[in-house]
Amino acid sequence: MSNNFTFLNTSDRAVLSVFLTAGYPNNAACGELLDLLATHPAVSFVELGMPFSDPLADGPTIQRASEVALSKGTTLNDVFSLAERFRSKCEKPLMLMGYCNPVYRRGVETFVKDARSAGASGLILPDLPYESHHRDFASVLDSTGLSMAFLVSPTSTEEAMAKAFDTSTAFVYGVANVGLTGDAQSMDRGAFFHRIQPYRFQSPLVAGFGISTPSDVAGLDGLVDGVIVGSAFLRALGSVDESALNVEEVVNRANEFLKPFNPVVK
Amino acid sequence: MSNNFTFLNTSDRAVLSVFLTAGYPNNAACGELLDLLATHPAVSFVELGMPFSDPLADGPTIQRASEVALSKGTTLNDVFSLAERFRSKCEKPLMLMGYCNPVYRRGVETFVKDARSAGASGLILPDLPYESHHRDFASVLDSTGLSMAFLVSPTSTEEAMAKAFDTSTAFVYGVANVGLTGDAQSMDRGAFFHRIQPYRFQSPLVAGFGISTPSDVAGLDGLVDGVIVGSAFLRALGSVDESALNVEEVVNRANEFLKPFNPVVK
Amino acid sequence: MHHPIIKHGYYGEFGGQFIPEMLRKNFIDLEAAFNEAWGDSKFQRAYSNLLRDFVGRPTPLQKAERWSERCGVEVWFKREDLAHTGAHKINNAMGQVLLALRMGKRRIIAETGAGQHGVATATACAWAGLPCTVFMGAEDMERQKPNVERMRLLGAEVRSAQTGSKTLKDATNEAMRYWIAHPEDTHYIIGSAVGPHPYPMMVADFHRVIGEETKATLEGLGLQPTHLVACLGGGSNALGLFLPYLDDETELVGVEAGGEGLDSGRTAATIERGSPGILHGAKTMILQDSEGQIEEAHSISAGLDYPGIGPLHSHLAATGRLQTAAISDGEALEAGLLCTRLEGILPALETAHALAWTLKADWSGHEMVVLNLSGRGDKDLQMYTSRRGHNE
Amino acid sequence: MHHPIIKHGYYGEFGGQFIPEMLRKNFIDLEAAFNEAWGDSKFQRAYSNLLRDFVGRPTPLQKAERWSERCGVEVWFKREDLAHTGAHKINNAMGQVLLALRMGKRRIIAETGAGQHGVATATACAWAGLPCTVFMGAEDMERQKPNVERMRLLGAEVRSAQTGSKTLKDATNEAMRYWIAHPEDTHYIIGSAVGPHPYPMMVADFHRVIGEETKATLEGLGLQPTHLVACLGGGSNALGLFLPYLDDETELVGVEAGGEGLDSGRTAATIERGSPGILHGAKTMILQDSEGQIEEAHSISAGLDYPGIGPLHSHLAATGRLQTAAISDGEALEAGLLCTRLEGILPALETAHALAWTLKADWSGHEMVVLNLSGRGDKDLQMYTSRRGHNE
Ligand SMILES: Cc1ncc(COP(=O)(O)O)c(C=O)c1O
Ligand SMILES: Cc1ncc(COP(=O)(O)O)c(C=O)c1O
Repeated sequence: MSNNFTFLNTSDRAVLSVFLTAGYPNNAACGELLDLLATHPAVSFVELGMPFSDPLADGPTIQRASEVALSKGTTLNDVFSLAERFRSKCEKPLMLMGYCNPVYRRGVETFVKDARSAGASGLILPDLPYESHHRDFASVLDSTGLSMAFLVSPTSTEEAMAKAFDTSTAFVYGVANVGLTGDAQSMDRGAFFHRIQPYRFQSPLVAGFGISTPSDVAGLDGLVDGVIVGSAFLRALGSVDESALNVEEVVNRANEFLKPFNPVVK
Repeated sequence: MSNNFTFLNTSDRAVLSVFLTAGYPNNAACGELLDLLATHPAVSFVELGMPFSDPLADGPTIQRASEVALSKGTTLNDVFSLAERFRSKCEKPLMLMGYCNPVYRRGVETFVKDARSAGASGLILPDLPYESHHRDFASVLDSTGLSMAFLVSPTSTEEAMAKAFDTSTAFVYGVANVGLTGDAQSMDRGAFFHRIQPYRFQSPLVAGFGISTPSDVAGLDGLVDGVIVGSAFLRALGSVDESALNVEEVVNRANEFLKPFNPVVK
Repeated sequence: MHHPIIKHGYYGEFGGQFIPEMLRKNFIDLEAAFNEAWGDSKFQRAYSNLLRDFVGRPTPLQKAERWSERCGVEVWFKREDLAHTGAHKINNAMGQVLLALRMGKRRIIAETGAGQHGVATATACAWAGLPCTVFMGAEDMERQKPNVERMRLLGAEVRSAQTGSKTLKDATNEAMRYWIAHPEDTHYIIGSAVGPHPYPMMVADFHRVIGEETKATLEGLGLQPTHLVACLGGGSNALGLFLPYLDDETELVGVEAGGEGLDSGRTAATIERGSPGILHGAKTMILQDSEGQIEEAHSISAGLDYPGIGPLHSHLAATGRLQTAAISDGEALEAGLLCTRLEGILPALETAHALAWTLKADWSGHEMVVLNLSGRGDKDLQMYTSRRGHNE
Repeated sequence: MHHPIIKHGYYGEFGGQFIPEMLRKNFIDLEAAFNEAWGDSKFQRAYSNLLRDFVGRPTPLQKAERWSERCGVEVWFKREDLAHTGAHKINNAMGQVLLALRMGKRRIIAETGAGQHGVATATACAWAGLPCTVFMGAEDMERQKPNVERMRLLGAEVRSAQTGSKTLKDATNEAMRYWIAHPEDTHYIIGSAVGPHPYPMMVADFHRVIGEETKATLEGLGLQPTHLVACLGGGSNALGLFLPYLDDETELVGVEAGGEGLDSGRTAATIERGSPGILHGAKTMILQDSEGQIEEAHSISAGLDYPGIGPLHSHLAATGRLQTAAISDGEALEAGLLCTRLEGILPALETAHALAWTLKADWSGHEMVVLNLSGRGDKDLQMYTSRRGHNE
């Protein structure tokens, strides 16, 4: 059931999802973190970031994580290996999140098939236009059973909101921020997620970008089906200074970070 | 007879004249040099340079001498005092040579009268135009009896040559060089001084600029009434380093320099 | 859309809008505003008056006698070096600032590499009284200090991009990110004919005056060029010259920065050595590795040191309408020095690439070449000086 | 002579030819050649074509909106900063090089202070293929290294003047001396409307295009300026603007460099603080001591740092036609910074003096001012930068 997010619709409280960058802080530690997330009761699903040299929708934390991962030689094959490892541990959905260029570079069909074999559930490609999705992705996604999530943001037009719910096969990713992942811009989240409600149709709604505390999550209760915590999770892992990197310590920190989320999410 | 140069016309060999900058290498040494020149048998008359900040017709040696003299505070009054000292020692003609601006600054009439009282015979102002001479100098020179020397050069037109002989009341200063005082440019001096001959009329002809050795003088024999040695004389005085300046030594050097000229000039 | 060459934001297979949803509305608004303004004779008049009175247009089209003699072919220079701030870049900056004022925007952002576009934008903003933030790679800020100072004197804030290679590509990412975070009040002035639709065509349109003036002058003289030559950074000076000639027989030549050599791995020759990909919101030719990671470009000329190129250029090259060539760092330096001595024009190092090509090309002698002299080389003095020292 | 204002090389009591006999013939030849060329429509055509195609003329006449608002009066900028090499100086250099070619001269010499005239002359010579030697004070060479490099890149030889104050005045002496030593094959291009007749008028004539363009544009708009303002170094940019207006009612304002203050002893305000005297072959206002020795001028702006001024300016000031004022180093810097931020134009420090005056003057608000924006300030970046740093 790893590629079907309808379970989100049926739960009465928002579920928690965690984003982490493949290969960060290094390949081994990332594997351990995935193991933790696979078994952690508070975590309903996971986004695995595919590092890219020019991540223009990401804030400083995820940018930096991509840079570290790439500097350690992380490749798409590494991403897929990590996905496989995760899949071997659990049935939770796993989204691959990244940018178009590396996907097109591998070839969309190859990429999707490889992703599917590795056990991924779906894709989030923030810079993928709808036309390109229809032309290049739709049929191969269909035939492999991989799903796709599109974004809506506070600046989205009504049309764009309708389209996102119409087209997304995983969930709609609601950008809970004016800005980038991890940005601490103030905005009236409630107002935005209220504005989305009329367009909700079929696809579940998940909020991400700038969600970092249990109280952020509580504030969205009733408005969304799930939340994604990314930058805050990566920041909680602490310094990535290689010489000081202690995998056990990193995993402990992740565990600590997740603890307060237990009560607020299903 | 100090303001009359007709004696030049009557001698059969070129006489020697020496140029030195007032206040160079310092006021005292300059005074001693004038004493030497006053009594030296080879020297028929003297040009005393009035130092100017922007001596654009002068080569490096005289430029430098002006700079040194000015840096030691030499003023026009100092120039006149030196002239007085010279006049107290001899009857030889003394020309004051300089640029227009300091003369106009003092006031032409005042300047000429002061110069006359100090015992000067005449003026050489290479940057004085004929019109300015006529308007500003002619009558006061006339009334004081001071004379004036104008230049002719290898680029002078025929008109200019005629005018120089017509207007000069001291002598005509023939520029024996393409270039500046002291310049070592090669030119056919003989050709130039031959070209002048037809214009010679009334005023004697004296060659200057770049005359430095007895053989230079010998080369002009029969073509001019006199020669002026300037840069070469100043150079012969040696270093002007104040700490090492030894007036006696300077005067000795001047004497040494003049020795070889004895046989060639009257 | 008034450009028949574009279909839904694409030039053939290139172009598009590969942007996150957070920017979509900005692009919808921008495209509408630009199309409306561009079709409005009042906007057009304000823009041309500004080009005339502030920028100094028309720039001369000069027959370069001694350069022609050296090349063995008639070469004319389109003198963009005489435009205010010293390069063509100001045409676009002024156009977009006018557009931003019309859209009621209250802040301008821009990215810059060598600082030329940053200076042009800061200049336009000073003129308009708009606050301006310029993003610049930390590395580039270090290398191009005088331009950083110029921007600051013009009242702009210069923000250093600390990510990635800390150069132009990263500054562009930062500018996009800032725009994502401030979508309402801010307009982003991209510095070349790159980026998501409508930027490539809009920027090119703000530069087409270069080609229009050229065409008008030459037609006045009864002349028709056989070749148009320009250097390719992002491609704006080239398109500006080429646009009015796209449907003519005239050959179009884009000269890329070969850097230390096409096969050295240290090059910026995007079309010659790159492959199709997606960068800064558009599908175009880019320098990338087998994983699809963007590679650092390398050129002695900071204005050509970019791993992408405008999508229209990719299309024109793919369809054979645009001929490309690469010139190495050394060839460009020598050509720049030669032009200085022969013509009394110190060209920008960017421009020197185009100049170098005219020296090397195989001419019959009957051609007539117009070269876009895209900028002056005062900013490159240091580089030229050490080359001259080295030659002597 | 075609200028009724000159009589026998004099403007009233000022002017003349205070030169040694060795240069007389050069001046006779030069005057004849210039008068003949200036009256020849072929020469005129060649000169205007060159100004159009190489220099980038006409330069814009721009209404400076934000500057006007700040001054409380309508101010228009005549944009000489957009001329090739960045200042008006090139008009004269091109004109004189054309004249030198016509006279069959085979070498050009020039003096330079900040290097602007040197760069303009080296540029003109590169264009013409004539060897060029520029004399520059040793002190100035040290202070203005980038311009020394620019001249060298243009193929000129730069010779250091080691005498006197080792600045512009001494470089001028050296150039004259070189000419005395090489009278036949060499033409000396003086950089401002100074020196012996016919230079002041010839240089002014080669710049009068500035005023002619201004007049033509304004007449086309039905406008008549009440004030023309320009900075005074040697006075060439000022005369270029003023000449066509000499017989009009328009007020002429020349702004001198006050340096550290008119009474500080460190000033370059020649008309305001000088007295009549003879310098570089002409009678004019100069800075001199009681002995008639020329004093060193002092200004933050190297192009105004000259103890003389053109003789026509002295005459116009003496007869009340030209109003003068002095602006201090600090006022000029601040005005330059303000113009950069308000108008997007980084002015030369020379020009900044004229700008500062428009800020200070007592306006009713009904005047219309044309200011000669004589050059761009890229060369002065360092100076502006440290002032900005100091202000913050
Ligand atoms: C003078 C000059 N020419 C060319 C370029 C390259 O840009 P583009 O290809 O957009 O014209 C630049 C960029 O800074 C430039 O400054
Ligand atoms: C830009 C600029 N303006 C003015 C001047 C002053 O010269 P002039 O008074 O001859 O115009 C200079 C001299 O270098 C200059 O470069």
